[in-house]
Amino acid sequence: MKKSLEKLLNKPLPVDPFMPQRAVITDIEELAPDHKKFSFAFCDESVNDSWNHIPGQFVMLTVPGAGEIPISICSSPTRKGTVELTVRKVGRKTEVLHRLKPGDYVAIRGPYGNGFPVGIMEGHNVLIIAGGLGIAPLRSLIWYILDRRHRFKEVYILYGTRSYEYVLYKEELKRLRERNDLKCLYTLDKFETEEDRRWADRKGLLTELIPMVELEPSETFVAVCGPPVAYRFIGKELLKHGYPESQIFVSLERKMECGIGKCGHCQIGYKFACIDGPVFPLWDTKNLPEMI
Amino acid sequence: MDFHIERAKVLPKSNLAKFLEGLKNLSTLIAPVKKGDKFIFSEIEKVSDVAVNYTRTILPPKKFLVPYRRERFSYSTDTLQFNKEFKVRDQIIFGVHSCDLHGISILDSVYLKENPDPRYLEIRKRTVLIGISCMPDEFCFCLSTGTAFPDGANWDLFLTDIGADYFVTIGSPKGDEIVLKLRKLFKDIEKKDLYLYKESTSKKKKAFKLEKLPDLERISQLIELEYDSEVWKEGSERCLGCGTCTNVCPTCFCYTSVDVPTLDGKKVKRIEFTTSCQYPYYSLVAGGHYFKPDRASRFKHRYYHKFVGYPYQIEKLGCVGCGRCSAECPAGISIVETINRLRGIDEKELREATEQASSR
Amino acid sequence: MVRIGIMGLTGCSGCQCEILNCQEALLKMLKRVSINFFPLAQDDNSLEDLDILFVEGSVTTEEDERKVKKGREVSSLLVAIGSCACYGGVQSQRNDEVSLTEMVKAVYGEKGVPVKVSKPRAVSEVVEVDYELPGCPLDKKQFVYTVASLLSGVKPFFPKIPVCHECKLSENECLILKGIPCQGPVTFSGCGAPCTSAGVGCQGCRGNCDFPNFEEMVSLLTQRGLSVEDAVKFLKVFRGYTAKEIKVRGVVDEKGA
Amino acid sequence: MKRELNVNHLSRVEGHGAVDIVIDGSALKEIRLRFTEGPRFFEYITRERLYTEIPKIVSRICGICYVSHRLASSMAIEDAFGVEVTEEIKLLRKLLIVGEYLESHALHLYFLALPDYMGYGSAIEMAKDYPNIVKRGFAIKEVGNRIMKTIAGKTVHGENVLAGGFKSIPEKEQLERIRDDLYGIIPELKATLSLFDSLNYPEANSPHNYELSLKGGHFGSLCEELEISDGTVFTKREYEFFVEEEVSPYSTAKRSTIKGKAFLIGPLARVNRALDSYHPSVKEEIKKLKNALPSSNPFLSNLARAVELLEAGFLGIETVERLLNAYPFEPEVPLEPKKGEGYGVKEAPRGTLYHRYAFDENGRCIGANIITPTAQLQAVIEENLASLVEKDLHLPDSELKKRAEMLVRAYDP
Ligand SMILES: Cc1cc2nc3c(=O)[nH]c(=O)nc-3n(C[C@H](O)[C@H](O)[C@H](O)COP(=O)(O)OP(=O)(O)OC[C@H]3O[C@@H](n4cnc5c(N)ncnc54)[C@H](O)[C@@H]3O)c2cc1C
Ligand code: SF4
Ligand code: SF4
Ligand code: SF4
Repeated sequence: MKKSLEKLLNKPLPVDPFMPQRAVITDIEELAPDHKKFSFAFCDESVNDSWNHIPGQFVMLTVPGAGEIPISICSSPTRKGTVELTVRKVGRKTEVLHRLKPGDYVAIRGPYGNGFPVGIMEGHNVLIIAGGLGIAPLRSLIWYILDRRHRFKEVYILYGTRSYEYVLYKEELKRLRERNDLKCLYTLDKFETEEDRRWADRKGLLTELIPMVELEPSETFVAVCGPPVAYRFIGKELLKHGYPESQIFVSLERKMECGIGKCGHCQIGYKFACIDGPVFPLWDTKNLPEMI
Repeated sequence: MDFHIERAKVLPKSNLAKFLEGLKNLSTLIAPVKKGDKFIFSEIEKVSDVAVNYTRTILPPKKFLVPYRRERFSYSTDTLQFNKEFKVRDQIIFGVHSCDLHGISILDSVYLKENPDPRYLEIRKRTVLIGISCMPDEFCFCLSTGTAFPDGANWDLFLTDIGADYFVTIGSPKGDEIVLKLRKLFKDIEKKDLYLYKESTSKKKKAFKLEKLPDLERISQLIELEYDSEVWKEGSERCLGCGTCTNVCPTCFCYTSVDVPTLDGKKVKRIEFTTSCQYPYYSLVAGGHYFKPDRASRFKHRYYHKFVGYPYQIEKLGCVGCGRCSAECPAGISIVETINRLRGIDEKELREATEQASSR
Repeated sequence: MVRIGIMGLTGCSGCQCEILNCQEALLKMLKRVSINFFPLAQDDNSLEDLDILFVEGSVTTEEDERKVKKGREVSSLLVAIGSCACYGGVQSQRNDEVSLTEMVKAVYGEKGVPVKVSKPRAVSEVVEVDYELPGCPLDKKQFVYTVASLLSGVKPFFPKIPVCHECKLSENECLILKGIPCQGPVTFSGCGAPCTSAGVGCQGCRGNCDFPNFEEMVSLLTQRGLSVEDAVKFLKVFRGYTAKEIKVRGVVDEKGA
Repeated sequence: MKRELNVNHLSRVEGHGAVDIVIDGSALKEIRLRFTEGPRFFEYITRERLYTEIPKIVSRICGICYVSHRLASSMAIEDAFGVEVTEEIKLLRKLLIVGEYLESHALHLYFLALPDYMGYGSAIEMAKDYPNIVKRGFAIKEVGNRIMKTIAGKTVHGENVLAGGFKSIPEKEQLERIRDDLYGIIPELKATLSLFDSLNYPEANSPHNYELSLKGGHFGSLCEELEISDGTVFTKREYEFFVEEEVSPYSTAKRSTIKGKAFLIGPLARVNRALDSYHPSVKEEIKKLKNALPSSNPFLSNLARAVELLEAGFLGIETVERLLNAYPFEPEVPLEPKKGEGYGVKEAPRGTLYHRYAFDENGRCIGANIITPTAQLQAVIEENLASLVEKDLHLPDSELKKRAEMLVRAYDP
């Protein structure tokens, strides 16, 4: 028998990676229409203590009766004790999740995926670009950076949504804007209400904010997350302004059933979004033509 | 137990039925049987049903390692207690061809290397694989994929047809044990047997129509470079998107899982079922966005995954040349033809390339 | 108790029979649901205040239309069951070929029918439909799964994949390859491919799968002895109003050739 | 005083029916049985379709007796093309019919009719007090369903019933399973017969002008001749000559008559004729009945169904045995389309039905006529209703309505 196979077959049965941990909902915050932030605590204390993740990673969340969904972790690993997820109501499973109340059980497994390369980002400028719900995984990164502010150089946050109503983490983002150790630029698609005007720095697309960023591109790491259609334009704009493609990281969404490279649904070209991503350098888009 | 060490034995064909009977007494026996004009792997009740000289089964033996519909676990709705109910039995899969053995190797890599799946591991541990040699038909191209012969043993026993007998190579302690238990049926190898065994290799190679074989050298790069080729579009016009090609493939592993509540609402089962990248919903995400929006992109994806994805993930081609996808496609689309057209190579060049490959 | 209703419009009652054929599951179901409306099987029926209403049959008469509209009003969820309710059923296969008056005249003569009729329509053409369980008749397992899911407050999940999926996984010899006309590649699975398993080609009773490739389907059927015209008619039988999606590749060429 | 009774939605009958009764003083003025079922134009949608499509399309006329429509149309097609199927195919068809009868009769007896006699609104209610009786109904139905599923592919609208025979035949093990199932339910069938013999049927003695059935009256018969109770025997080709159809002014079902008069079809008409041809054990059981057969009480249709159920059990066993002896056999005979006309008749559980088709030389249908049991029952039910109402005029409205409903249900139109 082959050595490699012998090694594989002689392993003892591993901990089941498909088996989630029971958790209880501790808090639910309504962020915007159809968007809620859920906080969870694992029923098993030891899991709570040992929980650690990298910003940009995601979990597989079992919604009782409905099934499993991949959701990015929006809390920062620097703040322990709870796992937070922000979920938009879009379909079968998220609908059921949105009906749950604090105290209800769910089950979670993870964290999965690679996350943003925070280690190599250290010592550089960071430009964070978020569109809509894309702010969720980036919120994790933002707080990670702010809690270790000294390790990073300049930080920019660009955030665009439909309208003020759909701005997520409103209070947090307002307070960020008041800080002087980072710059925030916010945009909205619509400029209809008074609130819209008060909130946004300008009306229009996220891409229009990029020229306003005053950073040395070669010294900067960029983290992008947004709706699938936005990537192409954001990527083009960033390249135009001289950001190196190996320093631009995009977080992608795909259909996922397992989160651990077994179900195949998340394939992007030859890569799996779950184990090779969901964060990819923009360079990959050349190899993975259908990525964006 | 006797101390027993042996590399190979000879099983006279006349003893085959007894051998099978012996296997059946050891545990559940699975082997190819005839169904209509085709063959399928099936649990054996009467050993006389076993078809030894088959070319290919409709579905690969994969179905006994990764059932097409399987329960991952169930949980109670009120307290969310998880419960695994699946049972694993000992099984012997007899009569597996070389390509399918290679296919199982690929599944092993997928399921056991990164994030090993305990269910697969348990099934795999309790499965004995007994291979058998075969002759190619017009759909086979395992010579190109390098899977025409079993390599460094992921099998327990392998039977090579050498005329009046089978030359039985022993690949694992489990295989050895079987031979030991049924040793009355076997003969020791003689020089002529070894000669015939060696000869069988070239005999099989010669049975391929070389000019029909695809050239798979540098296929990964080729497919990447031909990303925008018209060949994809032309193929996809005929493709029905019926998923047959992936469902019959020994290396495809994609699945979808659904949580199915029971009627009393007290329990939920998580069911996983085999799916195909050829189905539109496969790449559908929230907001109605299809990542593989048209048939051409789905059609192309299969080749992309087989010839670029697998090499990236597990360092092997994802195709073992079994020819099932071409033999079963209702629209008659052939993987070999697609590759040849992609390559755009002329006949002569192709022959030279494969002759070289086969003489290696 | 969840209140459900089962209503029959113009159809063969086969779907309602299949529901009665669920037997064991039905008895289990009755622990959690009360059947408030089911004229085929019980006397006291009230079409009021329902949680789920299952509707069988196509909308063909004025009475059908009135009934289904009322049903929609009083029920939170409306599930169309069977191909008549989902697509219009076999009775709608000639909707695009002939006029209603012609049909009435041919079958009933000059006197006509004593009720007000329209061309057979799918339920969704008249009222909003929440879920569709196609099939002629509907599939028992899918019905039970749908009820179980809805009782748990979850929408059922039905990927619209082709019948070939279930056919191949049942290890049938492909009928198309054997020269027998089969609609498996363009038909919405979920039935478990009973027809192809019995050696009869799929007749398409469950309607379209996602993005069916009709051009190739028609061309395959013509290679198996049907004329283009007959192939299209074969495909049309159960597809009702969705039959207009059937496209034929290079019609002129194929006729010429 | 004018009384008007309307049962607008007959429940527990398949399809949509309504009864209007108008009574003036002490005389019945008008009685109307209306079928409000939407028309589906089967005679028209079959036109221009290939013969291979016909059985499939007409199968959808009725989900309960689809086997009958499929077989009648298949036989009509075979007739038109001048082919005869083999003995084995006929046997397999017979077995299929056994399945159909077990399913349909059990459904009717236990779920549609029995609640009336036991005083319940539905079998679901009845199940609470009499779970075992309902379970027995389920058990019989289940065997019928399994037979249909095994032979036809599905329980309802199985596509494996075609002109020329079948595309495939069941495996030997499956046939053996059917045989064992059938042996298993014989006691249940006997119990059904005695249960339905013990019920209190309303008195109604309305001798029918004519009774019509296939010759001999046996439900499993595949013969091509028909028989009227006055002794007339005719072939299926003469059907439209004897049974005349006219469009009804108030019902979507057409109305048929023989020699201008209403006639009875269905279980009672059949059993009245077939008593002598039954299996000895069935004859034995019939002797024990307290209700006498033959009979002209339409309510006894239910008893007739129970008799046929038992006969179906024995016929089934005999047929499977013969099939097993002949195993394996060719599933179909080849068909060669040609121009012409063909006829098919068959005893459906609720009565005789008739199909006629004309084909062009390519085997496309150019004309069809289908006479369903419902159409033929229209007149006789109205007639029976009239005599029932006249006899029971004194009864209060609700009771009279209930009687009327029970009567219609006994016919299961
Ligand atoms: C790595 C990753 C991180 C994500 N992070 C977040 C997050 O932080 N917040 C958030 O709200 N959403 C997130 N999503 C998306 C989220 O998983 C889907 O919105 C969710 O699965 C939809 O489930 P549903 O059952 O409600 O929708 P469905 O009713 O199943 O379908 C609605 C739509 O969602 C698609 N869909 C179904 N299942 C999945 C799936 N497993 N993955 C993706 N799409 C699917 C369907 O194809 C359909 O188009 C993330 C997805 C990925 C892959
Ligand atoms: S891709 Fe086709 S030939 Fe290759 S292994 Fe899969 S089924 Fe066999
Ligand atoms: S028989 Fe029909 S359904 Fe089955 S694989 Fe072939 S085309 Fe598909
Ligand atoms: S195989 Fe086709 S015709 Fe048969 S039940 Fe399924 S969808 Fe209907």
